[in-house]
Amino acid sequence: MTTLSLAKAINAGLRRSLGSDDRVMLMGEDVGALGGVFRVTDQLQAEFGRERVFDTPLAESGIIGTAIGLAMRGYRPVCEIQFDGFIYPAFDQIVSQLAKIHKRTDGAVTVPLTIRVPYGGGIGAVEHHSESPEAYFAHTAGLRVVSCSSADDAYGMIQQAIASDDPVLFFEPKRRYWDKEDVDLEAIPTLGLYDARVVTEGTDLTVVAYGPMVATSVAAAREAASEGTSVEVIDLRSLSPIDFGTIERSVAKTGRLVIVHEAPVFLGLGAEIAARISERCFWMLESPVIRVGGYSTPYPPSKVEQYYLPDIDRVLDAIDRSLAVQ
Amino acid sequence: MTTLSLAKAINAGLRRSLGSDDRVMLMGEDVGALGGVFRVTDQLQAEFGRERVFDTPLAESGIIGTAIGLAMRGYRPVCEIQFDGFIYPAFDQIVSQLAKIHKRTDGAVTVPLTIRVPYGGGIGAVEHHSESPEAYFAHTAGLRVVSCSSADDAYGMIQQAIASDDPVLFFEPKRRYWDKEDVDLEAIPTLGLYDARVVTEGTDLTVVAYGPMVATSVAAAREAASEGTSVEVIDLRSLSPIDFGTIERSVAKTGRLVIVHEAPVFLGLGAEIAARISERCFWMLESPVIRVGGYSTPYPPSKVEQYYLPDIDRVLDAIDRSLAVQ
Amino acid sequence: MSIASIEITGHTEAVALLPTAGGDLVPHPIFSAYVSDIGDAELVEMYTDLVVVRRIDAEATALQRQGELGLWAPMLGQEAAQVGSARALREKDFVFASYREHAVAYLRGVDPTMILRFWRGSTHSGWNPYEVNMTTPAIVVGSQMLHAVGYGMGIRRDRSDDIAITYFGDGATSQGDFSEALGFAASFAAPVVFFCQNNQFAISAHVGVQTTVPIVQRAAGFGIEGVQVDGNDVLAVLAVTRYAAERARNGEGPTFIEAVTYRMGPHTTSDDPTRYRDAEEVARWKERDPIDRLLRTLEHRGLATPQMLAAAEATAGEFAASVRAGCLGTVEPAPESIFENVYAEPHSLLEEERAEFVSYHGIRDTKAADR
Amino acid sequence: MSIASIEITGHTEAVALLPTAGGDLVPHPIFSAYVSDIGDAELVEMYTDLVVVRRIDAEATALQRQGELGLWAPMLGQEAAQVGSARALREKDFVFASYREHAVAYLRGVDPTMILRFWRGSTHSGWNPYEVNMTTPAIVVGSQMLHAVGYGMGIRRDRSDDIAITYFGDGATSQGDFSEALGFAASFAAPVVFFCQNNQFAISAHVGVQTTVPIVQRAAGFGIEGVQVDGNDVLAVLAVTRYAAERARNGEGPTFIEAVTYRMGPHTTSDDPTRYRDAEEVARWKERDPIDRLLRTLEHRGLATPQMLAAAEATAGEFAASVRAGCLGTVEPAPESIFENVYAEPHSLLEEERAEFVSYHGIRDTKAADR
Ligand SMILES: Cc1ncc(C[n+]2csc(CCOP(=O)(O)OP(=O)(O)O)c2C)c(N)n1
Ligand SMILES: Cc1ncc(C[n+]2csc(CCOP(=O)(O)OP(=O)(O)O)c2C)c(N)n1
Ligand SMILES: [Mg+2]
Ligand SMILES: [Mg+2]
Repeated sequence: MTTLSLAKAINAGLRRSLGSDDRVMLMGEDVGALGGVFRVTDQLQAEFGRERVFDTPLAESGIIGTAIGLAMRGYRPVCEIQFDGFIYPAFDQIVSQLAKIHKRTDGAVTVPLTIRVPYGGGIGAVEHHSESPEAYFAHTAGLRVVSCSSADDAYGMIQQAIASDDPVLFFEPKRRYWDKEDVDLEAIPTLGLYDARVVTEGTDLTVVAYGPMVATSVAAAREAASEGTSVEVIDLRSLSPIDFGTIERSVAKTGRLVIVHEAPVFLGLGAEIAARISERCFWMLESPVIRVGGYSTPYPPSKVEQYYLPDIDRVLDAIDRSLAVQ
Repeated sequence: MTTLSLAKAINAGLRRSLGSDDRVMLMGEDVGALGGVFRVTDQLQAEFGRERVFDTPLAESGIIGTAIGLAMRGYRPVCEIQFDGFIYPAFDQIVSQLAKIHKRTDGAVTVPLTIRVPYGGGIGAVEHHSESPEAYFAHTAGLRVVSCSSADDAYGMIQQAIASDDPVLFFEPKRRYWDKEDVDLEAIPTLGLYDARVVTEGTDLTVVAYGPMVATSVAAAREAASEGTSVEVIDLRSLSPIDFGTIERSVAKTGRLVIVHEAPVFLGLGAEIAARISERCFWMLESPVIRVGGYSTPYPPSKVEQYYLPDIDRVLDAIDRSLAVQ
Repeated sequence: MSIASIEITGHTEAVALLPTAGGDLVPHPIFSAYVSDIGDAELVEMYTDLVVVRRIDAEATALQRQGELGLWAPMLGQEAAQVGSARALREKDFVFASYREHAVAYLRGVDPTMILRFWRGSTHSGWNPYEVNMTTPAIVVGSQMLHAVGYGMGIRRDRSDDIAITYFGDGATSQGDFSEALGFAASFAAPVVFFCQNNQFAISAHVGVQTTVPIVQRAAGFGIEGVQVDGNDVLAVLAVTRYAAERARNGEGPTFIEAVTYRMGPHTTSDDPTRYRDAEEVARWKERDPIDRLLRTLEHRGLATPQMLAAAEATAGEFAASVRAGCLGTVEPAPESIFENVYAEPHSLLEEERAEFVSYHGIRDTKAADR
Repeated sequence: MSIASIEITGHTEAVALLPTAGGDLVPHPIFSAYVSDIGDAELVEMYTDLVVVRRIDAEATALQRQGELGLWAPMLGQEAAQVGSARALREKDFVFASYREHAVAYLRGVDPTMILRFWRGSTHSGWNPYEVNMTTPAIVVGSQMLHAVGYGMGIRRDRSDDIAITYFGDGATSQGDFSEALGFAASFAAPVVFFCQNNQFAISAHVGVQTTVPIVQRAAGFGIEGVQVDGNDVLAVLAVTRYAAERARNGEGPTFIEAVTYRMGPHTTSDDPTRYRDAEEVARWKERDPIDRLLRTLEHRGLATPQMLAAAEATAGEFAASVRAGCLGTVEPAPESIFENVYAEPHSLLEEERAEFVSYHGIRDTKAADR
């Protein structure tokens, strides 16, 4: 066991993937000498050389487009998009190419490409540095979308993502980069990359969250417990596909569901979860599924971001509203 | 009253906007001499000149980016994106610029820009020509998204979209371009651009659809009626914002809801509608909300598209399944 | 322009080797050497290629008219640009094409029937890219060049002397992805040949809408060597492409080729060129027909014998017949194929949807039966 | 390169007017004429501008260190490029900047305090673009050039002699949007000045990662005139920008300017340049400091009097003090402001969310009270 921050755990996972598979490459803006603006690729260029860990020109479409070509040549590129808000210039290459090439070629071409995206708010950043664009990609057939929430899990997940033969969008909750946790560097992940995980068991209500909102939800559950409410918290982990089985089993037990994410509620991941659970658990739900998330506004200036972001109080308020329905 | 195809009705609406406001401009690929690949801008360059209706270089990001600049200079550009699948190169300009400039400038800058997008399948086209990307934009705060379903409505809607001071994504159901309807060229639209409309009244079940699926749903309702089921069909018209009031009023009456669209079900518009109606009409719903739509796959080759696209039978099947729940 | 500004100078005239008037090859100080091995036999071979691909193209257009294809993008007029460049490639080189490179596909060994399946709407591809080292049609204009550059970056890391070549049109040069591809290619010295077929149009937009200067000049701004070639001169195109390929194999990085040609037909079978270009212009280019151009040289050398011409026609006829037969004989994909190859690994949601789909269609069929 | 290829030739040396060693202005056959009106008074004014903006920049960095700003992007070293170019503009011209043009904003008349509010996190803008004819920071690299071109297209249609100028860095030239902007500008002959501050770095990436040839060459490939200027020579930058502006006003279309300078500080206050560049390089550029450069000429002319220097310092000090006071005195936005200005017209969903938001925070407050 080693105590690592989330950022260092991902760094360790990348190191392990680079070490175990010569076809793995890291590419992106400032991932080389600088080690990335969050130091997630720190020292990797020094260790694996400029051919395997390299800086690219400042062009996201170019990064993804050339990574697709590298993948077609047999490599397994891991691309870093410096911040959530800068993935959009690559949208066409991701949605019309990366997601569709395997289908287009009737399976002849696989594109084992991982796109790392530091995402979400809460770090007091300027515009375009605090967004949660995951729903755009989860709505795109052909892509897989996952998000880690803690160091230990991230260490295994990044390796699983790189090992996947499908393109994977790997969303990293940047505001949790500095959160430490014990990580077993030798462990082989027991949980599949696309499985959700119950992080806090409970019986009265289920909270589904992912990425940065898992810690928030767990804290809310703790506070609820102190007030006598038993909340089960599920870390979704995979946003596409979604492990609905785990959610259904929990709702079958609790009868109540609250979904939490930073992204705008309107057409956010919560919409799909609420729609599907409301359909499948129609007779089990004791109260309407409640969604807690960002508002239908651009991400606000950081001085007011705390009012935009779901926090413990808003999760507790949703829990109260759900339990109020008898 | 004049009988016009949907394409010609939009052409007439564009002509009227160009004629009534000198700041309106049409720009895009092949919108000039050719009149657009669907002839929606037919003759408009001849009538209004090359300065107001013009071809652009082949670059969607350039089209939207320069249109934003034109809007900042006081113009009201109407951009045509030739096909749904070609809007992605402009995604960054749409999501990070067009949608955010008004907010970014604390309201100082408005961007009255309309983006016309022929969308959807059913015309036997090659890859990238049959997509339904509306959810990406509906999930984006700062944008408005509408879709017309018939000639008469489209004639008014396109003028309202151009008159709006907010950016509007105007989705045109390309497979209905040739469908004719009586259009009153003098009429001033009574319905707001963001209001849904009940196109078929009914009492047993509500079907919500938009764009190309409205005709399909109305046909299904007709067939259901012949089997003794009274289906109410709502044309959503505005996808962002959504007129939930109209849907709720209908569900309050019918207690059952089926949502139909071509886009993939997973995180499609139906997810938001199902989530919100399941929450707001929790006690009124007699059966789970059912979504009928595309699958979680890229749009398939046209020889099998009829299996991908929702059709009358699939809508009827959903209606049967909903009614089966007692 | 002021002397403080950058000026484009130097010889920008398109390279040509086949005479336009008559007589034998026009010598070129640099490029003649690249086709010194091309003798009578090879010229006849190329002539046959040109005749064959034109016939396949014509047959496809006919099949579309008869409703057998949903759409077709004719290459009429561009045969030399495609045949000349494709003949410069090695088997292991990889081609990243757009949607109009039917002749290139043919020369890579793609069964022409398979080319048509895409346009029929029976598949998004038509062949396995790795079997012929050529991608299937790239419909999103400008999307394929970056893939070629990335592939080339991989070649370089493999220390291989393969090269990547990407085909695209004049319109595609306006896309940001094209410029990013030039930038990455230069930055990583990727062994890539950028082959632009400037056929003067992007659907209805004349090339003048895309650029005010010759497209070939674009490359220099990125530090990439550019060569403009007469795209209707199959021999010159072969020479210039061999030159570019050699540079790439020698580690000299990317080269940009602008092949100046003309789209004699409509953009696709659903286009109506009469709306945006006049007959005279088309007539002028008809006189520069790439097949006639080569034929004149063959005649000059006495190679245009009735037998040779008949043989070429015969080969073309056979291909046309097999293409037609293959097209009519297409076995359409099964409905469930929609769910195949979306992911390389199992996907829970997709499997659910597939199961529902299968059972639903089972249900519907019986229903249909008792209606 | 072969003669069949395009070559970039001609005078690509950066234009310079201020002497590097000493003495008076270096004459230039073309550009001296563009600053013939600049006498001693103007040189002193420019010197004062340089000193003031550098002080504002330093004050902002200090405020960030003290936690008053979330972030700051220092312009240290780039003052001449910004002051020289901004002084070439008319009030009605419109500036489309990136995020580092603090000096340009200052010269457009933006209250420096407002510049800081963006970096403090109190707003996404800081000023009304129409009041000073300059956009607020464009954070997405490469996003603003197309806006400048579109605005320029509008100017042209208005038959106005306004111009648009867009500022961006060396890294931004790799973005597809930049090339599309050059393409549209050329195609529509838009009255736009593309002003690239090549400060040698895109965060940690040396300009060599973006291009293998001088950035100024990029323009010619699009048929756009390019001029390279010594970005640390405030007078040369003024002259070259006036030249470009004049061309635009005369309907001669776009001009591209590469101002060669150096980012003396970190990319932003959260950057650590020691990880990717060595002290010697920085030292070398320190000797080319733009303020010292002008000062030498002022000294040569006997204008660098103690009074003048003191006056400049005093002005700078006043601005610094007011910026600090203004920053500390910032009134932060109200929570509900989140919902303001998202749309220009009423939006049902947003109004609902706003109502819930307001009532929720009412609720929470009372709750908080009885906890
Ligand atoms: C991104 C994108 N935008 C628009 C289109 C529609 N479209 C198909 S081909 C074409 C013109 C392409 O012209 P060019 O690049 O010169 O190639 P050519 O067709 O002449 O071979 C256009 C606009 C597209 N396929 N992709
Ligand atoms: C599209 C996009 N990608 C990445 C970033 C992160 N980023 C901010 S500034 C910067 C470097 C910009 O370099 P340059 O254009 O030379 O401008 P400079 O900072 O040197 O003034 C990067 C990569 C961004 N803001 N936008
Ligand atoms: Mg063309
Ligand atoms: Mg820079």
